[in-house]
Amino acid sequence: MSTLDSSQTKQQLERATTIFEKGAPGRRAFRAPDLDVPPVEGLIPPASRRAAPPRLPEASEPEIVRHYVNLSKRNFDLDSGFYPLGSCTMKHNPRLHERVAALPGHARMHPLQDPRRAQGALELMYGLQESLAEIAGLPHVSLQPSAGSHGELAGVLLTRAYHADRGEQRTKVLTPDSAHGTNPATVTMAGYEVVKVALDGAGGVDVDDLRAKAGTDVACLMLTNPSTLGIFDPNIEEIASIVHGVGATLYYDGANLNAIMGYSRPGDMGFDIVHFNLHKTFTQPHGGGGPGAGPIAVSDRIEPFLPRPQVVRRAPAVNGGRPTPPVFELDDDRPKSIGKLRGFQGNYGVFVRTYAYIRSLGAEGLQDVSEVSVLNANYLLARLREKVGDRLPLAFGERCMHEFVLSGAPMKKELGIRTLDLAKRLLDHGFHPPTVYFPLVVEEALLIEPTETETRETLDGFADAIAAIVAEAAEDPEIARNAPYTTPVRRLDEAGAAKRPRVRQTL
Amino acid sequence: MSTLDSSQTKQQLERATTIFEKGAPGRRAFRAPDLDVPPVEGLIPPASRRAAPPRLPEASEPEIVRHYVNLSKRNFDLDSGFYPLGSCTMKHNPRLHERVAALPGHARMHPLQDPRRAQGALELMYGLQESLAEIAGLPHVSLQPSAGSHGELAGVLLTRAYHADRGEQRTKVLTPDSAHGTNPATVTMAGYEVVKVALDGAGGVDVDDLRAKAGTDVACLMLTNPSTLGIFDPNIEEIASIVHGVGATLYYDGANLNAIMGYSRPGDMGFDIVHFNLHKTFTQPHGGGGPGAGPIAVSDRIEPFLPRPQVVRRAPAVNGGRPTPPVFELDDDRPKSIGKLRGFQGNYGVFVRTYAYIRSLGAEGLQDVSEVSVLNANYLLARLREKVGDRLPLAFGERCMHEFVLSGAPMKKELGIRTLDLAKRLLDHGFHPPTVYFPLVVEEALLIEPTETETRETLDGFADAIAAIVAEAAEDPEIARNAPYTTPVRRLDEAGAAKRPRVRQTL
Amino acid sequence: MAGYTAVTAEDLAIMLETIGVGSIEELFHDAIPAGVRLGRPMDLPAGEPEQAVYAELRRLAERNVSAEDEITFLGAGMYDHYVPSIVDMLMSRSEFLTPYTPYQPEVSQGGLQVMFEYQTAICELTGLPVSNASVYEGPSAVGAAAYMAKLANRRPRVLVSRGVHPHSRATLDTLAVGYGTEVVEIGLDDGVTDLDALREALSDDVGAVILQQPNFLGAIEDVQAFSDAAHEHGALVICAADPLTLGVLEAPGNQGADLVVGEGQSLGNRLDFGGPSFGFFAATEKYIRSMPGRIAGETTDVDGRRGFVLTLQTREQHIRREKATSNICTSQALNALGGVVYLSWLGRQGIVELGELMLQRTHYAREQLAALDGVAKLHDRPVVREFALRLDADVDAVLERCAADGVNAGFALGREYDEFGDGLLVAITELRSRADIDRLVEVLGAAVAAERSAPRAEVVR
Amino acid sequence: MAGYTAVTAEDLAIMLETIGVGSIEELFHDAIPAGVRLGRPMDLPAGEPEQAVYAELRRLAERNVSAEDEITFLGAGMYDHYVPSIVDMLMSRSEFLTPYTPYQPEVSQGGLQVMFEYQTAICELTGLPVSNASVYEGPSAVGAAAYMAKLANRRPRVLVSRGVHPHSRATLDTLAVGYGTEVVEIGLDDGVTDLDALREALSDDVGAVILQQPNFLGAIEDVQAFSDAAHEHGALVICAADPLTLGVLEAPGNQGADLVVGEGQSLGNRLDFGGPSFGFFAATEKYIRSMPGRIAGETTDVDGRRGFVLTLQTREQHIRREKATSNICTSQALNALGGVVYLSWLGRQGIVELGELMLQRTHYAREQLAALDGVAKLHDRPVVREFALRLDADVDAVLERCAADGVNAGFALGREYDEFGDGLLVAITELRSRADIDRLVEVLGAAVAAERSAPRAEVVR
Ligand SMILES: Cc1ncc(COP(=O)(O)O)c(C=O)c1O
Ligand SMILES: Cc1ncc(COP(=O)(O)O)c(C=O)c1O
Repeated sequence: MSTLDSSQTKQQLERATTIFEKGAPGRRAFRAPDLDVPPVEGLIPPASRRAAPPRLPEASEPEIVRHYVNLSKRNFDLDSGFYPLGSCTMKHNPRLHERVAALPGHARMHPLQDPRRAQGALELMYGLQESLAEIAGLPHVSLQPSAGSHGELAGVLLTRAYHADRGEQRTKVLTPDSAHGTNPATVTMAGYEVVKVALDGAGGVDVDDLRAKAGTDVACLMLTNPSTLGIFDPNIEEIASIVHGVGATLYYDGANLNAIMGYSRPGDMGFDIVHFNLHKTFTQPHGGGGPGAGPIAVSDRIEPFLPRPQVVRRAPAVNGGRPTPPVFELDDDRPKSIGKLRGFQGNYGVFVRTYAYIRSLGAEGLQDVSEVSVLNANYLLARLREKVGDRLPLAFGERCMHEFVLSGAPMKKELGIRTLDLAKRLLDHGFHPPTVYFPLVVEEALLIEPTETETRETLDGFADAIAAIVAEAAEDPEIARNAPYTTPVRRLDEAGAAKRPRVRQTL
Repeated sequence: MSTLDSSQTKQQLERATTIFEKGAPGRRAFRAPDLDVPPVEGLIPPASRRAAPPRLPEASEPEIVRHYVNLSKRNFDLDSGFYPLGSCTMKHNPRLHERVAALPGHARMHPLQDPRRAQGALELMYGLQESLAEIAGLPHVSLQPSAGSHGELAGVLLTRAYHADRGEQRTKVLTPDSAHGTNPATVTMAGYEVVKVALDGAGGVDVDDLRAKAGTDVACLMLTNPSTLGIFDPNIEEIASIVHGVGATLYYDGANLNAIMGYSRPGDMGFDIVHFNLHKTFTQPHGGGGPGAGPIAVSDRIEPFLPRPQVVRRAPAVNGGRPTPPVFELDDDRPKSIGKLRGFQGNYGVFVRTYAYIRSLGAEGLQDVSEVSVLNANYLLARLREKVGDRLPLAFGERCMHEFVLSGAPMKKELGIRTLDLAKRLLDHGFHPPTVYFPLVVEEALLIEPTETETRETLDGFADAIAAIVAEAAEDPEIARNAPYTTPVRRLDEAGAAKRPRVRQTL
Repeated sequence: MAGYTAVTAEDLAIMLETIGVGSIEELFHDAIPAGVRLGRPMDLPAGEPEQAVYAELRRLAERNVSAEDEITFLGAGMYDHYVPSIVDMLMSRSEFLTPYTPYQPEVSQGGLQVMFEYQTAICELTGLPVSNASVYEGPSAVGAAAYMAKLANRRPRVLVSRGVHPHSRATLDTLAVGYGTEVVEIGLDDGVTDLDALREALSDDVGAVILQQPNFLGAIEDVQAFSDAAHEHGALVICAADPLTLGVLEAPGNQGADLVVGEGQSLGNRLDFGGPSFGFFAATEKYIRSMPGRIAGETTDVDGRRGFVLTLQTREQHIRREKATSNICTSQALNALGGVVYLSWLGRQGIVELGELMLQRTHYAREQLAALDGVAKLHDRPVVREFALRLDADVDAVLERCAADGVNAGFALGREYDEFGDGLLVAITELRSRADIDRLVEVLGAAVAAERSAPRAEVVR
Repeated sequence: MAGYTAVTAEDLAIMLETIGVGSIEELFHDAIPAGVRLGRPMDLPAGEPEQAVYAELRRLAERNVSAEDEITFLGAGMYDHYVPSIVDMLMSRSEFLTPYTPYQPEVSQGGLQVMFEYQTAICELTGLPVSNASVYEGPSAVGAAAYMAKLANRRPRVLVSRGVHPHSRATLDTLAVGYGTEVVEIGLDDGVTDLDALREALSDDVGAVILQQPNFLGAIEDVQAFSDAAHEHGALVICAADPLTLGVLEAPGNQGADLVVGEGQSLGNRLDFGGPSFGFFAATEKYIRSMPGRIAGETTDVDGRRGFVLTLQTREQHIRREKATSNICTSQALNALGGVVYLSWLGRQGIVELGELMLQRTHYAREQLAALDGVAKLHDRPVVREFALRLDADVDAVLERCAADGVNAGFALGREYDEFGDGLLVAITELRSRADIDRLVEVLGAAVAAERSAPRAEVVR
């Protein structure tokens, strides 16, 4: 048997060409509407007038479509396969949400429309605020932040405003070693100093270390719970009381809320502020890196400082005996507000999807989400322990919440392949690898989050693939070390890319 | 370098499994709305009640999505590559058309809505009728037929009604050897006898043979022009006059209208009936085998027999001085009509797309379509003659209209590979092959139709691929004979499939 | 002008030179005789940019009152069901939307497997072992079935129940003229086909008998009795069926039908003002080589991999030409994909639950409506999702009043049945809630009352 | 309840056994301390089937008056442009819609190359050599730019023009409190930034100056003069720009701007009541390692194939944590895809043609409106696609009257600028035809006239 080139796939044989390299001078897709007003020359002063057209692509519509459709085929995606990227909650993205978000009454709605003519949008946002408040166990919600890290920033700025309002100047924010990188980065951007809290032997916060570091110069503790180790901190109540004891706020990184809906709530744990990742827990598709939304829910003491505007409901007026429907307004008159974190009212299109999701599932459905996400994670963990437990042991404890961390250290030592190699080899098996080398506290970490929308068959298939790779490496580690083989491109020179960055095409 | 299995692609390694083989008992996507009326037992008599649920798939929504998304990736499609399938006019399918067809005012419109509340739909259909009449040069249009072959059937039944109305009983329909299979099949279904007309040396109708066969027992001549050889019949006027001379009707298979819009019209050539393939000339996506639509345009003498209902416009009434807008109606009161060819008013969703296309392009744009389709075909022909003209000669003449036929006979003889082998090897080059072994009058035929929406670069690439395959075959014909290699499956056992047909899954 | 072509000035120069002509016109003038050249621009509106075409199509859409704009009980062959979002999403994937009929199976396994799955689902629903991959739509499927019967037994006559959709009967009449079959209608008796009349009309000249389940008046037919009678005379039984009722109704294939065909719109396809949707066509094993249309079959490739192909192509026009079993070529593959995705979404239990929901709501609606003054059942037969009433008032006037209240009360049977000039056909789907039904009861009740008390006006055209 | 889980009874039994627990609850009770368990169902509405959720979201959509429902001249940062159908189609392809940030480049070349192409287009538009792959949106991009300036030169103060979008200024204020930068506003003079005031406020303590092109009042700023002044003091120039005007306006990067950022919505993104859209962020070479956000870079694979990766990741939070140049993680990849597809569709000539069309229509509208009684230009500066008027009548009342006639006349400047309580900001896009503009002239003229003649009513809340 002979092929075009037996060692390469069709995609591998095609040299990547950009849209700028396609087309030809004079080609076009767009046709402008006719000029229907009398033309006037010189409307732009010469110094401000662009001399030559920007060198955008020149291509026909069919060329553009084909270019991007073919590019799309060079992506792995959730609608095609298992994507157990830990901490990212790669759950099914219902297409209903895309349908309703595309309704012109939502999609073609101007953000500055008079609120009296935007009652549907405001009602939706208000309803979503209420639902998120209930899920978080915290009474007040701002939908404004654009993503998780933006929510974190909001949270730390709220903390600052809270302390300032009380006349206090605090300088430190505590966060454990297992925290996501956005936590410390946020702290810096908000002008605080990061102080790390150690973990105890079970992967939870080291309560003694916390107690030692929790002074009156501490503004806030940022905690992810369940942590990025997939562990619900057993000392959560004590932690909260220590932090409260020094007058600091408690920030809850809600990236992992998928594990606990209906079972436990940040507010009930004593937290002041929590962010939601609507693009994780609430099915907003990730889009290859956004959009998302990072609403926050807060306690009463934080509420006065929430960003503006807030969506509020005015009590239905009684109009000649007949009650009129409630009226929703944008309240910009918030004297203690930290202000605005972005333009307009937030990523409304994401709110539409989340609202639809919460309405589809209801309380029972959301609880089912958490139950199955934890069930699936524990099942996959059990399968992996059974098959490769010696080479890829669980980093802490015996069980997990919705995700878990394996350590690739024994595998590296005994078989000579790293977690990275395992990950790359998984690509040849048609699986997206887990998150790797995070959290930092585990050597050669693999953070695996199956989510609730996967079937048992898929989890079994994934466990089998991991086992096969480990077995293969025992025979011949070179195979994994040079993987992947079947992807559109193979291992890429990342160091070279960073050294002499080519971040745009030379036109 | 080692891969999972170095000789097979990932898709080749996956055994095809059907949706019936996925899922598990009890899984589901659908949730029924709550029963909101008092339940009553025994509403269906026991003998008519289904005893056991039909064994439909049991799968979750994510499973269904993944199954079909992955299946889709086992298709070659026009948005991904060149698809020069002759006689099929695989031109770009604008997404605008999908957008407008999905507007609820079109998509969720019941066909039996009172015409007074369906004025938009009827106006659109009326407007489309008018446009198609102008393009065809024939004054009356019925949109009803569902595809080309359905249009043909309509046409032959109209012919029958026309002759019957004149008290004539004719028995034969003439059609040339190069005709598409639907032509003779239609003739049989409509109760006529097929009489073949020979071709002359230039690929046109043999006028002498036609004259010999055109007797008063002939009901109709069915002709494709430009023919499936890509040739505009130079004797078209004489042909028409011979057929008219014996009182028969002239049916124009309009599958190839893409070649002549704005340049020549069936009506002006003397034809009585023409069908359009809206899924060819007018961009309705082919959908992997439909839907399409096959409207017909007819001459005055055929008009009384058109299917019912017809969309008509009632002259705007003058209402107290102010003219009211025109009113569109469905006219079912057509005493001589052949009746109905299908339910309701035809494939309206296809009409919406066609209407949008004609509005987008206008007269100038449609003429441009024909110009570039002919230009592209002749350019590709020239490139191929230059490269492989000896092995794959043009079947007739020197130039072509929008498509052309090469003969693989010399290639077969000299290199030992057949047209089929060439076609299969093209798959490895990422091109869809042309139509093969049709028209039947050319040995080892390749019918190539590039369409107007392809770029010169693509045509060049295709010519290069053909040349490479021919050159490769000169070295080693086995390569092509065993192609393809890179497709999800390789050559399939079609004979076996037909011998012991498995046309459904055993559940 | 808007367009999708890509020839730049430079392209044109190179291409003309390569071809060896001086202009594009030359290509046309060389080929097309002067006498049949148009010689003027076509008389069509000028081309417009995308935004303008979008605006125009929106304008037209807004001149329609769609099922999105009113509470509709219109059915009569097409039904306002909820189309799940995954159906739209999958039907609009380029890979399913834009290929041709799968002539090259190696690069068409997606489409071919979908056909195979679709055929499996249709077989299971209809209770028959063979299905093709789709025909155009319902009524022409009935015509195609009668043609197949003709090819199978060459008998000169078919009997068709008056309970079969009027469009199916009309289509049958039209097509039968072509293939030379006489069509005889069998009347109704209290809402269902008159079995005595059927038995009387049967003879060994009858090639097929045709009924519809549920029939056009919504009534459940006794398919078994029908089949038994027909088979006594060696006639084929063709049953047109509403596939979405087959979760609760016995499969006609289990009641003796030889062919089960029908309109597939209710399976995840849009209303689209009547099309495109798909027709389905299933048969007993015996007719597998007489079927019209594409059929996908399972096979293996040279390496032994499972695969699918278009099979039994010797039935088809492109191979057999005038001897083909049908002229059909392009059919409704994409719509059939919608159908099988919908059936997968609905699932084994879901199709029963949905059927049961329709059944119960239909019963509720029928009883509530029949209890109104001036409203009575047209027949008393069991129904599933549609039923017929008689109004003691002018039906068109009542419908007009209801429409003014935002309710489309159904289909005026007088449009198709002279004998039911006072008839109204009301359809129920999962989208019509009890509240909607109650609203219909209110609005229709008021409309009938108003019409009965109003002095009967002259009919003005 | 509706859901997307797939655990059957059989699955559950097997899984629990494999895990070694008796029930799912056990997993939770073992892990979550009793004191923080909820112990009751959440108080949320019950789940609903897809059709009901669709109906609910449609109900809400219909309570909005969208740009589909009126003739709108509302702009002020987001604009009602035509979104071409191919943008929707490509953005909804699973392969672009559903992946995460491209952490595994071997299976993410599609998304990575899109980022690279997007960066190229943004560089070309802005006239700068470096672009990231997107930030959240416009106003926060301004805040992020000021933070970058802070990291770059550690100076304590930024100057911001009052012509910068009020939301951008508000966001800057909020964020600057965090990173400890003082924000000083520079006023306007006859519609554009007061250059004298700017020069006066500049000092070597100023880390950056921020302007907007065109500014919030629609006027074209003299970016070069601004840059020259700022650079004299070593301050960075941050220019927020409307990218769709950059076919006709000089690229700010060619006029001395060090950073060009802004709101990308006008590039093929929906209005979506304010988001999601994307922010763009471009810089001179010097700042490539100080940028926030993802950056795609070109490289090769082990076999020498061209490929793309996320590069310069040592700037980022997941590597550098508290030392990162920004905390941004998830940004707006899909929206940026929409942006680059839109720019490809528009093309090299198209962006000029579209800009020219807006320019001409804007001029026409401005002159026609300013000729009305009681209406005057708020400033006389050159504009591109938006302009400010003064009304001799209560602006809110005038807007209300126009709305009643189906016209949204624009943005009441008093909502953001106390000094322009009589101001109205009117935006023009390619979707607003001359006929639409004429309609606005008619309706606004009538509204102003009516308000001026009406006895001024008490303001009732
Ligand atoms: C634990 C945790 N916190 C915060 C974030 C940041 O969220 P975003 O990407 O939405 O900014 C992530 C995202 O991966 C996360 O996993
Ligand atoms: C020349 C010609 N005539 C008729 C037809 C039949 O058209 P349809 O497939 O629409 O029935 C075709 C389709 O391939 C064709 O090429």
